[in-house]
Amino acid sequence: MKKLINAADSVVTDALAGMAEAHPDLRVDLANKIVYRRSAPTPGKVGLVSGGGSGHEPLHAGFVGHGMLDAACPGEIFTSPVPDQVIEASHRVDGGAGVLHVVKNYTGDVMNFQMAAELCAEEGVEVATVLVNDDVAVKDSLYTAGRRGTGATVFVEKIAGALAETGASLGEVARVGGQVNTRSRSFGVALSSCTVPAAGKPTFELSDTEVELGIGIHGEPGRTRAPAATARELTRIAMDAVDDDLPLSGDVLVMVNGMGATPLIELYVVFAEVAAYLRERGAVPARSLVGNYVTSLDMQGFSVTVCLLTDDLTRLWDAPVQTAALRWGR
Amino acid sequence: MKKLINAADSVVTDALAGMAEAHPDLRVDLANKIVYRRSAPTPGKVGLVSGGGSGHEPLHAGFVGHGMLDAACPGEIFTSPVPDQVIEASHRVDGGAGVLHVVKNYTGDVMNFQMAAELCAEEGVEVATVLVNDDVAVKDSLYTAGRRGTGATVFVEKIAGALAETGASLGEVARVGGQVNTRSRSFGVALSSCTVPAAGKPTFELSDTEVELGIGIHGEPGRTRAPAATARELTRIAMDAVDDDLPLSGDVLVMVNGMGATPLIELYVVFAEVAAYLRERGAVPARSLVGNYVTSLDMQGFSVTVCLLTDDLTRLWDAPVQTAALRWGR
Amino acid sequence: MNSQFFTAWIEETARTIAAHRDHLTRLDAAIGDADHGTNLDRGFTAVREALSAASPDTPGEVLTLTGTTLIRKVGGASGPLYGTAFRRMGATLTTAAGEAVRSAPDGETAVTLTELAAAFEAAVAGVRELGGASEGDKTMVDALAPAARALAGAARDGREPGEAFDAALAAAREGVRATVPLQARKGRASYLGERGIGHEDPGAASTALLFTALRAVAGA
Amino acid sequence: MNSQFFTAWIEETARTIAAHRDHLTRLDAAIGDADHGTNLDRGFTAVREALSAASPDTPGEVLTLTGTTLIRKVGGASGPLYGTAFRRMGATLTTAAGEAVRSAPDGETAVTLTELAAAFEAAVAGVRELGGASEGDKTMVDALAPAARALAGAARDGREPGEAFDAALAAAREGVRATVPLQARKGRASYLGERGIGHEDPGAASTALLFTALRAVAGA
Ligand SMILES: Nc1ncnc2c1ncn2[C@@H]1O[C@H](COP(=O)(O)OP(=O)(O)O)[C@@H](O)[C@H]1O
Ligand SMILES: Nc1ncnc2c1ncn2[C@@H]1O[C@H](COP(=O)(O)OP(=O)(O)O)[C@@H](O)[C@H]1O
Ligand SMILES: [Mg+2]
Ligand SMILES: [Mg+2]
Ligand SMILES: [Mg+2]
Ligand SMILES: [Mg+2]
Repeated sequence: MKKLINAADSVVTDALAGMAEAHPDLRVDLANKIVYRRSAPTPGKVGLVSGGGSGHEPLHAGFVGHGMLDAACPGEIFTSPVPDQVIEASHRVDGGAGVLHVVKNYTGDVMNFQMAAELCAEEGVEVATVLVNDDVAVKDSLYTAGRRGTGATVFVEKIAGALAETGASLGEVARVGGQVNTRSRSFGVALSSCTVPAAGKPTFELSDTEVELGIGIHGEPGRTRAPAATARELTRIAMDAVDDDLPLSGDVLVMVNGMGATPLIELYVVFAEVAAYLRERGAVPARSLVGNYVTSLDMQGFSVTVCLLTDDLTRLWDAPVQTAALRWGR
Repeated sequence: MKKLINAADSVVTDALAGMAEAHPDLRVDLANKIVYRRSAPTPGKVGLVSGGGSGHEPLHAGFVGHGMLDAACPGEIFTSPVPDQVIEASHRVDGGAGVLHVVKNYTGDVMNFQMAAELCAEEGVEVATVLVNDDVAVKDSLYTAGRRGTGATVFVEKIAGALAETGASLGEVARVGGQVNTRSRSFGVALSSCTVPAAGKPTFELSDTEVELGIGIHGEPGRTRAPAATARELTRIAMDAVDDDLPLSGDVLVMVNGMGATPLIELYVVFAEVAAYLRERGAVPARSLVGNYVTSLDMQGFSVTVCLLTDDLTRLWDAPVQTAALRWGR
Repeated sequence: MNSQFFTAWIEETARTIAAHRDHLTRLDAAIGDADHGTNLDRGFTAVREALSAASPDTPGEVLTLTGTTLIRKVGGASGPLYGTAFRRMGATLTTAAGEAVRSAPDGETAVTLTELAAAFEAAVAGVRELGGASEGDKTMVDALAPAARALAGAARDGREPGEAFDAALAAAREGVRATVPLQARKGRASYLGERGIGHEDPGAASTALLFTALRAVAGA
Repeated sequence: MNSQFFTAWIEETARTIAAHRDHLTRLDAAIGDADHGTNLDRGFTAVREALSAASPDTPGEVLTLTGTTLIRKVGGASGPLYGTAFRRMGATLTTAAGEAVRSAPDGETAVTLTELAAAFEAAVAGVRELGGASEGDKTMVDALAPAARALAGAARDGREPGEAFDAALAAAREGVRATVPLQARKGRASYLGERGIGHEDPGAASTALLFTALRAVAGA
């Protein structure tokens, strides 16, 4: 394993120290591992807190800023944050209108955020939660921990964050977050595993002629292994899985997301195929992101996330955002 | 080799098709392989044209837009564009105030842009050229092709682009571009090689205990091979090389750049070390970029680029920019 | 079994987890996300520090502090689950001790095997409530539940602690082995569907280590 | 040597380059950026299309179109350099043909060995002017210059074309071999400093292929 790190157990704090230097608009509490807006709390505004294991950068800390999150709680690599972080972050961004927790549906994330939410409530901070579970690779059944939260998290954070800036209530902000999640689906493909620093070697091995289909964002192997194929073929597999679960039509927000070690040129190749797929079905890739947004350390591969837009959602998507990783408008 | 591509020889055009779908503000001429602003030409404004081999995304096409380039000419993978592309792009963005070519110092790039510039001049388009050569790994001597152009290209394009938006003359825009180049230096480190799609295998092999120091952005091996080391040690090697050539002081613009397959979390770890290094010397990382900006396909590693700021350069750096890969201000 | 005993148990657990850290992480790499050993080692390292800083002087306090520290330092699925397990054990022993004090006014708070078995039963209940897993879902419950049952059985049969811990450890290990052929229904391994079959559950494996440590401390 | 001959030469060159594409790219991987074979193959594929579309009917036009097409399609260092080489050859032959037409009013435009040697000398001059490389800098010049000299010598000595092409090919190949121990002073390989020593220059290698093709066409 070769990585640009100082030690396996200091990666997260070392990287947070770098974020603090690079982004003067952010405050980084290294001891508590919380990243929040320098201006927090915003009085009267619902505070948005998200978090999860590290190793998915820019998620979540890269999305803290105007129009999106108020705070992020990065856990250790691939390990959800602990309740203390979430509680502390919730206090710091509570402007009196309550706090929305955006939680990806993993057993650990759900339990730690739930514990935090209970303690926040005891301490007088009103909390609502949006659970993101967009990954169609996992069937949502009694026999699994339910669908995983992946790419749609970015959409939920952006759109709920935009609504929060308008002064909407906690209920409204939570509702739109839930709506985005309900209208979103993802599917991921890996060309390689990732290497967790503390583990020191790749989580799984893939030969040069194989890919993993339906992977998550923690180096978990996918649902099936398949022969390597062209970008076109892999995109169709991903899009068919999405379309089977949520028929695609109308204006669509699409993200073609790199898993961390995928060159941007390849993501654009995939995006061209995604757009072609949508247009064949009469859907329109009305808004898009192409890049590394929800990564899995040094995994090669991509995921595609779609959200069926409404006029309101498009407006909120287009609203200004000023974060390290997503910026537009003023 | 596994890559998200359809065929080795269609990567560049397939990716450009994706860019066209993803960025409605851009026009992509697939036949001529030119990416330019939808609004081009801007009357009275100096047009900025850059280009170079593909495989360095988001460079250059990701930097086309308000406040930066007017057009980019992507060549084949690691192969400079041909003169026709540059000539055609120059015509399309010439708003009557002339065109600045931003050229990275490689034999091929220099020759192709020079041929294009000569033909542009014959056809009545006034052209000036800024040659970027910031890579201190290569000694600038009679015995080499001279220092390579790498990360500073982003700084030159941003700052010259900002000045061009103010209506400055071709001479002024070229001068500031040259000034940025003169005040900038870079050094790169690879943890792995890259794989050129048409070549099908890694350009060089590195064991798990070695790194290459002083690499370029085309998978060329570096000047020396060294034992793998911590982010802190590798950063010091890079910064020492830079500081030896251009003593660091005052306000500095810094980019910690990923080579394409480096996770963002690692780049932030490096950035923390860069900032510490600068502060030790009494310099200040006043402005920064951390991310994948000038990549080398799927290479793992980083480069660091610094530019000694002046008040004018800082102002131009801060000026609004609206491109696919760099956005701020309004 | 007094607070020294419980402190020794937790410290031995911390050492055992540290020694098996990479093994647990490898188990988690196969069907999860390759962090289970790292998570628990980080947690129990913090627990050792917390215990030596606070030197809690009742068994209940030792285990409660252990649980609270795990919740505060581990994260992931195992943090809240193990944290809850130890907190429930702590609460059970504290309550039992309260009753013991009431019934034995000389202040004797040593824990009986029956009380310890009850504490483990409470831990199982806590984990099941929080995580929703039943036995056979391929989780830590598959080791914890049979071990707690074995302990309770041994206590009912009036066995010596050493024997009882042997039985609990054997049951836990058997529970770990039994996870191998299962398809997971909870936690990350459930995402794999049938591909998880044939692998040992990392959380069950770490649970067995709690009993390895318990046996070692009792034998000493 | 008429326009058919030159067309055949270029077509044979295209085939030879295609056959050696991966080899050239591998040479470039060692000391450059792993695209030389791909670049030239793309260029000569376009040249074949251009020649078959335009069917130029003088040797000068064949070579000028070849050069122009390479400049338009190759990019990189080798595009302008080879493009210039062929354009200079084309211009030289066109001028020579003009003189030949003037002196032989029956319109015979077949190229003599002396004229071809002069054309290659012009190619060398063009490459040296544009790229600034001298012999010994570890570039294509190291193969092109000695081959052109050998051709000129053979022409002066009144040799048959077949013999002259043998000599040129041998000189080119020797020039390629001679690049191996050199440290590059031009092009991408110069970045490597001493690490480039021990490797054959890819551009020199592709230049030798031009002469391989020339020999093959002449022999046919
Ligand atoms: N719902 C659950 N109930 C009980 N145990 C669970 C549950 N989900 C996961 N586990 C246990 O947690 C272990 C994984 O712990 P760990 O790797 O530390 O957390 P994470 O899965 O968040 O990475 C699994 O092997 C399993 O034994
Ligand atoms: N200045 C120069 N003069 C002559 N030949 C050169 C010069 N620079 C490079 N070359 C030749 O070009 C070859 C590389 O061509 P190619 O790989 O196609 O271009 P690039 O170096 O731009 O990738 C080298 O092997 C060398 O022979
Ligand atoms: Mg985890
Ligand atoms: Mg090249
Ligand atoms: Mg795990
Ligand atoms: Mg090359």
